[in-house]
Amino acid sequence: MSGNSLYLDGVSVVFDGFQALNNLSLVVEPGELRAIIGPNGAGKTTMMDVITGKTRPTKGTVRFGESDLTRMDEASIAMLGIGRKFQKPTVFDALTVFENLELALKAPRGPIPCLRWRLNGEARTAIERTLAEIGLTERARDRAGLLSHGQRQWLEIGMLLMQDPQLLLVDEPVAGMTDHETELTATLLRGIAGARSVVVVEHDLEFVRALGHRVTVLHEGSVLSEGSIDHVQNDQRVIEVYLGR
Amino acid sequence: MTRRLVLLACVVLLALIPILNLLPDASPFHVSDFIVSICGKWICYAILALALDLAWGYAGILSLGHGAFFALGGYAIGMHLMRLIGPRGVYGHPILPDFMVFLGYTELPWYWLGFDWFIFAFAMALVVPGLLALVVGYLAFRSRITGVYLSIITQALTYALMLAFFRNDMGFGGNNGFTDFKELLGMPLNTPATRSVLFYASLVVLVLAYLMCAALTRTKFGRVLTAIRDAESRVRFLGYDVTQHKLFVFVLSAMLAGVAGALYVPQVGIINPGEFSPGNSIEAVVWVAFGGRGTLVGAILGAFSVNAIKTWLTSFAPDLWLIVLGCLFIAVPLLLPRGLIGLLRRGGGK
Amino acid sequence: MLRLLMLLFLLMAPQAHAQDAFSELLPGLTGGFAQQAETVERLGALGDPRALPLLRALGDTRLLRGPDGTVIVSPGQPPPGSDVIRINNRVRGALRGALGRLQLGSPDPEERLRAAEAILRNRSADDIPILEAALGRETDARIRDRLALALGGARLAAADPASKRIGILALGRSTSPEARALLLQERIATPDLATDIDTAIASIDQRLALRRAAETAFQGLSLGSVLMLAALGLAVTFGVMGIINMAHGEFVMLGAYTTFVVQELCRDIPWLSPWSLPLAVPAAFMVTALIGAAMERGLIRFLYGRPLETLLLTFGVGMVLQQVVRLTFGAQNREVISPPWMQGTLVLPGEITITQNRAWIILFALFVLLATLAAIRLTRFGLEMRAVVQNRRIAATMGIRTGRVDAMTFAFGSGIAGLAGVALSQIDNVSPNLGTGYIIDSFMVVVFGGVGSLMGTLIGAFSLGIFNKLLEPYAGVVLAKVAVLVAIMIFIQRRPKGLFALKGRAADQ
Amino acid sequence: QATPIKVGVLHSLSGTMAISETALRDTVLMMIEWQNARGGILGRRLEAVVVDPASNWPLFAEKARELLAVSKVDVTFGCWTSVSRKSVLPVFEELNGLLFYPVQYEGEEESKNIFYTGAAPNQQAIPAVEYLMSADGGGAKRIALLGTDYVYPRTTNRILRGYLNSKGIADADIIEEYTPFGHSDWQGIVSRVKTFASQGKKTAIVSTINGDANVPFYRELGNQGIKAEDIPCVAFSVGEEELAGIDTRPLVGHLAAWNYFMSVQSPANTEFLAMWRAYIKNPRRVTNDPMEATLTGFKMWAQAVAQAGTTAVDPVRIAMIGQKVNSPCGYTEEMHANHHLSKPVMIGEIQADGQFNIISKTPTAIPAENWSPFIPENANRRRP
Amino acid sequence: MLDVRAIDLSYGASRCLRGVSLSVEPGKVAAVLGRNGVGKSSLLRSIMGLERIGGGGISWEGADISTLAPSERARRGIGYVPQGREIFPFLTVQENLETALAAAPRGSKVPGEVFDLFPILRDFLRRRGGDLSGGQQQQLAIARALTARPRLLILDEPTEGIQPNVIKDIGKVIQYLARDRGFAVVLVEQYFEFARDLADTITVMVRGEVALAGKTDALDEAAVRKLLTV
Ligand SMILES: Nc1ncnc2c1ncn2[C@@H]1O[C@H](COP(=O)(O)OP(=O)(O)OP(=O)(O)O)[C@@H](O)[C@H]1O
Ligand SMILES: Nc1ncnc2c1ncn2[C@@H]1O[C@H](COP(=O)(O)OP(=O)(O)OP(=O)(O)O)[C@@H](O)[C@H]1O
Ligand SMILES: [Mg+2]
Ligand SMILES: [Mg+2]
Repeated sequence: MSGNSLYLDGVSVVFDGFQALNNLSLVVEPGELRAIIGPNGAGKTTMMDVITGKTRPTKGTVRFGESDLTRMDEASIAMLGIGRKFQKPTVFDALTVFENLELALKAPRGPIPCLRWRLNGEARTAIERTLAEIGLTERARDRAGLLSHGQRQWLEIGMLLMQDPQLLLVDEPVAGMTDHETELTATLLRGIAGARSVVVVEHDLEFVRALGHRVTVLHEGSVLSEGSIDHVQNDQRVIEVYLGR
Repeated sequence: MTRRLVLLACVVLLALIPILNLLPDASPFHVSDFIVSICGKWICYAILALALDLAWGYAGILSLGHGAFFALGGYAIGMHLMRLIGPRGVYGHPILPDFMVFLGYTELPWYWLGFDWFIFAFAMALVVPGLLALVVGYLAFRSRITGVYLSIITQALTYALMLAFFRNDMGFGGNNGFTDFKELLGMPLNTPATRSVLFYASLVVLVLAYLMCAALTRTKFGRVLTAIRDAESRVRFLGYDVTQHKLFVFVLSAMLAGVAGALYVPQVGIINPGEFSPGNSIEAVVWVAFGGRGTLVGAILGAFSVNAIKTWLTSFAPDLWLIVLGCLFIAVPLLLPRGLIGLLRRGGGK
Repeated sequence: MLRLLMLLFLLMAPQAHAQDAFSELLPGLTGGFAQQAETVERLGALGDPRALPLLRALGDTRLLRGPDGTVIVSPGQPPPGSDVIRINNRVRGALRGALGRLQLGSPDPEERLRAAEAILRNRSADDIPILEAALGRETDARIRDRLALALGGARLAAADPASKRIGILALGRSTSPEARALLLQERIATPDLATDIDTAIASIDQRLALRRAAETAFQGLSLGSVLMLAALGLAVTFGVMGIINMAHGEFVMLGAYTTFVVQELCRDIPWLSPWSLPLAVPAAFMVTALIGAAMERGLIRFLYGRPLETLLLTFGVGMVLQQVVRLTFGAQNREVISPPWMQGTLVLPGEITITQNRAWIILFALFVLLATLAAIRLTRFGLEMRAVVQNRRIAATMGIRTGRVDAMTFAFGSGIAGLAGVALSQIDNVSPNLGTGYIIDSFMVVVFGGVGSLMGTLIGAFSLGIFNKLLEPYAGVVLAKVAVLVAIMIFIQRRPKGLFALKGRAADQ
Repeated sequence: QATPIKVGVLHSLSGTMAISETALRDTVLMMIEWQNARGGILGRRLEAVVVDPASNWPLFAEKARELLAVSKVDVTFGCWTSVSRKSVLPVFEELNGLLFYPVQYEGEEESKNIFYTGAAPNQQAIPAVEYLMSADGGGAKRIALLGTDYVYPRTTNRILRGYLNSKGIADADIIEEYTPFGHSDWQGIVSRVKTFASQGKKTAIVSTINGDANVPFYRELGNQGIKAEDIPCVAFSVGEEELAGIDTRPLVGHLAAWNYFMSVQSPANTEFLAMWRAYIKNPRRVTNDPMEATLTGFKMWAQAVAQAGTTAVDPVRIAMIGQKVNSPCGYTEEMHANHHLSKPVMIGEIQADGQFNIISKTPTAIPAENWSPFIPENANRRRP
Repeated sequence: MLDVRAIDLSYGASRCLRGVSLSVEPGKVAAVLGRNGVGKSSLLRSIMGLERIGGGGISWEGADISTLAPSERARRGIGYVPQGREIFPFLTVQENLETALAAAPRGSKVPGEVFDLFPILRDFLRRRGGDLSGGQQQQLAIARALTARPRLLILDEPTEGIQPNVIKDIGKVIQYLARDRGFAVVLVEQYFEFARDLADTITVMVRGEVALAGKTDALDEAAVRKLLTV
């Protein structure tokens, strides 16, 4: 497995005096599936913002393989093979579900290639496969703006899959899904990992358990605890700030 | 489908106008010179509307300065037409246009060189607006200026150009601009035959522009534009370079506007800094909104209908036309949520 | 009848005072302009107190030539058969000097001040004794300054160099361009004194430079305050509510017309008419606010969430309003008179002169800004207004009556536009096009300052105003404006969301 | 029943120029009514065709074409700005129409299809400056030329500069300042003029400021205390209409040069005023120079049609030359072969009541020099 | 008591709710369950007045409210926590809470108990709502609804994105509000255990219709779970 690792080293982010990330260091190996949990406001989403170039860190280094992510813009980072699902689902309302996926599909991204792009059979099957996977086959021709909250979540996941990235950053994928769907999602992510790296943020511990990999607990912008789910669940500090008694 | 048919019918009807003009005056199907000349003018407006709709309706770039590109295209051709006057000017100077003789220029400013060739002037009608759009667009899109901020920047652009062109010291004839044109490509300008030629040229450009825009919006590029319009930052996270995409349409749209201006000037016989006035650009936006934003047919329809109503009302009710037209502008968004095109849709839809 | 009784006939038949020098001069007043001017000068030099009312009447076009060639002072309408004696600028100049001489002893300090100034302008060496006497009597410091200056001027006009030198020194202490002009004239006339004059001029120039800098700053502030007033209403309707209100300029225009109407209503009520402008302030606010509320309830509310259609609609409303006003009031300019306390200039220490109307407008603009800020930041209404704008549906589920809030917000913004109209009626045309000239600048200011930030509007307006005025002397009016526009465009590159941008996560979306 | 004679009216009724042009529309309508009350011309009634070119120059050309090609008008009265005239000129020449242009302008033009009934520069600007430099006018030695940046001020000022130089006034004693249309902030310029005036020589302002910009300009002049006896300002575009929007008390003594003032005492003017007030139903409405020029033009055209016995353009055009009208300005104006009128020049002082007091006028009407001798290039001009 | 009787709702041509009924008494919690897109949020929005219903009726405390504007419903004591947080992004936390005082008498303050429940908000009072993290925003949305002291509380997936110990607290609060304060509560939830533990009645929706409804104890859990997975 060639792949790139993700390094975060000593990353801090300060918003008008508020320390959202505090000297955070984290390594995600190629092919690893990493779950990240932590209290609300621990900095999980901010961490993803830093990796994807939405937020510039106040200090510290962020690297993906050889590339220094702090010097790149969002689009180039995405082109490196880092895809993201947002906590608040954002899809293109005016486009159909199918078109949303088509846009996400891995292909050259410049204006001219886009002008020349033709939907060939291969691409069509890929999209249709994903549609089936996210359960939106029936809604393929509907505008995405009409979807319910949960359906939008699924569409976001679908778009992430279409990008076929090396590193997937998934922010709260199962919020608003039924228990059954949660299980499906866990299976899906487990299947993806190995070939690609996956970082999942979730509050649903059942889901995290189902992923069955290493868990990192963030608190106040830095790592509080790291290990298997059982290890973490029995960590007094984690119980204190996160799980409750 | 219906929309396509309506469009085709309109094009055919338009194409007939200069032919009907040839019929004898007495014939019931005769249309007057006047109709030919204003329809020719409206076609140019329609091209401008189309250009604007491409940027605004599809990519969400609400330019309040598209009139500037239109006017620059017009000035480029205007300079050519001025050069063609030659020694027929009032002061009989072999090279300098009248206003320069008059303001005491001794030689042609360097930026006037080359405009004696039609090809060069026409190329400039494309290049100058395109280049300006490239520079302004690059700076703006790179720093992620969006929404009203972008609108105001473009408005400032056209306003600044207007003030600059009003200055007599700029070498573009100041407030009076260019008039008194004599000929174009060897044809004397003020004849019905030339008018018909210009009319057809404009119509062909309109049809081509429509086909190009329609094709463009149907590609994936078009869908990326729509996506940018709705959630620009999300598009970035998918790996698209938003700046490039926006720049591409913006420049294309500016060049289209430039062509429209280039076709317009020989038909109306005057170009002056008034064309840069922000009001004109806003009016173009109004055509698009009136016809229906985000549908190319709507933009064309809007340009034609607003101008037709305006032409009719300024003669029919010179005192009240502003009120009537104003009320129309009020009524359309209230009653037809998608603009005039909404009517067609409703009628032909399902 | 009453008028005839009141008519104060000052019949001055020449034969009655045949030997009198004063009476001998009188016929000269009915001659040609050159003769008039000469007569006036001689009357002034004569120092006869009877000349004072006569000359005043001449200046106010109340002096009549009776049917028999006599001269009559009339307080009102000229009686039939007599003509008003007309004068021209040359006579006016002479008149000012003569009146100055006659009024130097007046009990009214304002009159004495004017007299001192008048003498400076029409100086002659003959005035030295009366000026010295007046200076000796005078206690008021301001008038003493002026008298000293006038005396300096008079000495400069004297023949002997020693006296001239004293004059030069006196003038050199002033900050007045008139003094400088006198010195320059003198420099040409008597080259011997060039060095003295040059030092005096240099010293004046130093103070003048300071004064000019202060005046430029004032002009910038003034332009800024006008921009801000015009933009404030838009900062509410556009900045806060997000409605692209193309009719904003027309609301400003309506405010100006309300001022005109209030003035016309008050015209025939003498005790009220000086107060018509202050009365117009609430009236204009009410009128435009009501129209704004009607427009919001009747039209705009159907279009929330469709900003572009709102643009079309408000554009239409603007057209209608403009033409309705044109048809009702006519296309011509309407005359709005400035109350006396807004006319003329105010002289600050260092001879810095600022025009009164503009000084008032600066104060008024700041007052309107503070009131707006208070309304938005401190009141319940302000909170509900911002909530409704950010999320109309959810605001409703909080129990906020969104319709009412919308109407009130729009009315509020429109009302402020009306207030701007009151101010603009004092410096610009009251015509149907009044608003069109300001709409672009207003949008520019709001955007430059940062949409949604009133502080941004304030800072934006003032910095644009001052920047513009600083450039103007070098670049000329047009290029200065172009430069300001280009500067805005470049600035927005650096700060894509204006001076006072909304920051943070929410703003990225 | 004979077909009516159609009279086109091409004045902006909306937009920036409406302020000035609506009154001219009303004047033409009034004249048509007046003529019809006299039984029309050649036994035919007159009928107005009014259009609104909305202060938009290309629209002027479109409307001109519409008047000529669709409405088939016999004559058109219209335009105010030079650019609007330049915009319609090719249309009138192409379709061989007849346009009466009633506003003072910069000259340098002559078209067989246009009759210019306003003043050329030698009928307004030069006599005015002559007056300023005379002893009566204050003997000005320094001149500030303030204008709106368009052709009329540029040309007029060029001519004036040539004239002033010929009178021994050096370029150092002349400043020119140009502002955009509708300029409203005059603080800087007025105070610069004050500085310019403090250099020791008698200074005067020559204003070619156009339209809307005048009100703020005069307000600033008044507020900064510039008195006519110190720095007189003579204007070429400010008439009674413009003054109606200003409190003129602080401006008494400033000047304007025209070929007609409302305060002219002449029987023709008395008749004009009475007719106007009755027509407009407002005793306070004023008249001004372009209205007088419209009236004179209209009467001349009516006489020419009657003389030619037809409304056809070519015969009327020939009949026009040499027509004389006893104009409200108190003089007889005559149409010359250069399509311009001979006109008297009057200087008026602003009065407290917003009227002008005429303080100087030429003894006779002066013929127009539409090609100014002060512009050297006119020497190589192509003769039409 | 809230009584929803057989309401219909369509978005354009597509029907989203068909004859859905629901009732809650004061002191009781009614849970509405269902897969994505079955119309749960649409039902809540209809109760709140954000959608105009096509048929049926809604009454609250004996009065028919089906035609009232949302703000009037809020003034009658209905509090709403929308799905997807929907806080006011440019208002501070404090101001966000104060918006809910629109119907309260002048000078009312945000009740202190809100901060006891969500202590984090007290630290962030001056921070803009939009800057908060997802979970913090969700907490703010619930706190805001409570600030208005409603008598009927409508919660659309309130636990979404919230950390486990706070979820437990929210559960307790809902219980407290219903049992001790006599609130009526309508709860839409995907987190089955959470809903089951709180609810007195459960309504399961499938494709815009009520598929199963009844008292929590009386329902067959397996059947419910089955409806949620198919
Ligand atoms: N732009 C900003 N301005 C100020 N504070 C911010 C900004 N962005 C984030 N924060 C703060 O940083 C902290 C971390 O936020 P983040 O969204 O990363 O939390 P999170 O771990 O994703 O929480 P959750 O589980 O609730 O989603 C929060 O306290 C938040 O209020
Ligand atoms: N504004 C709308 N216009 C058209 N269709 C809509 C609209 N809102 C929702 N829908 C459709 O109505 C159906 C029900 O939506 P709703 O949001 O009520 O579902 P839900 O049960 O809340 O789902 P979730 O669990 O995902 O939140 C969905 O299929 C959705 O696509
Ligand atoms: Mg988060
Ligand atoms: Mg939902």
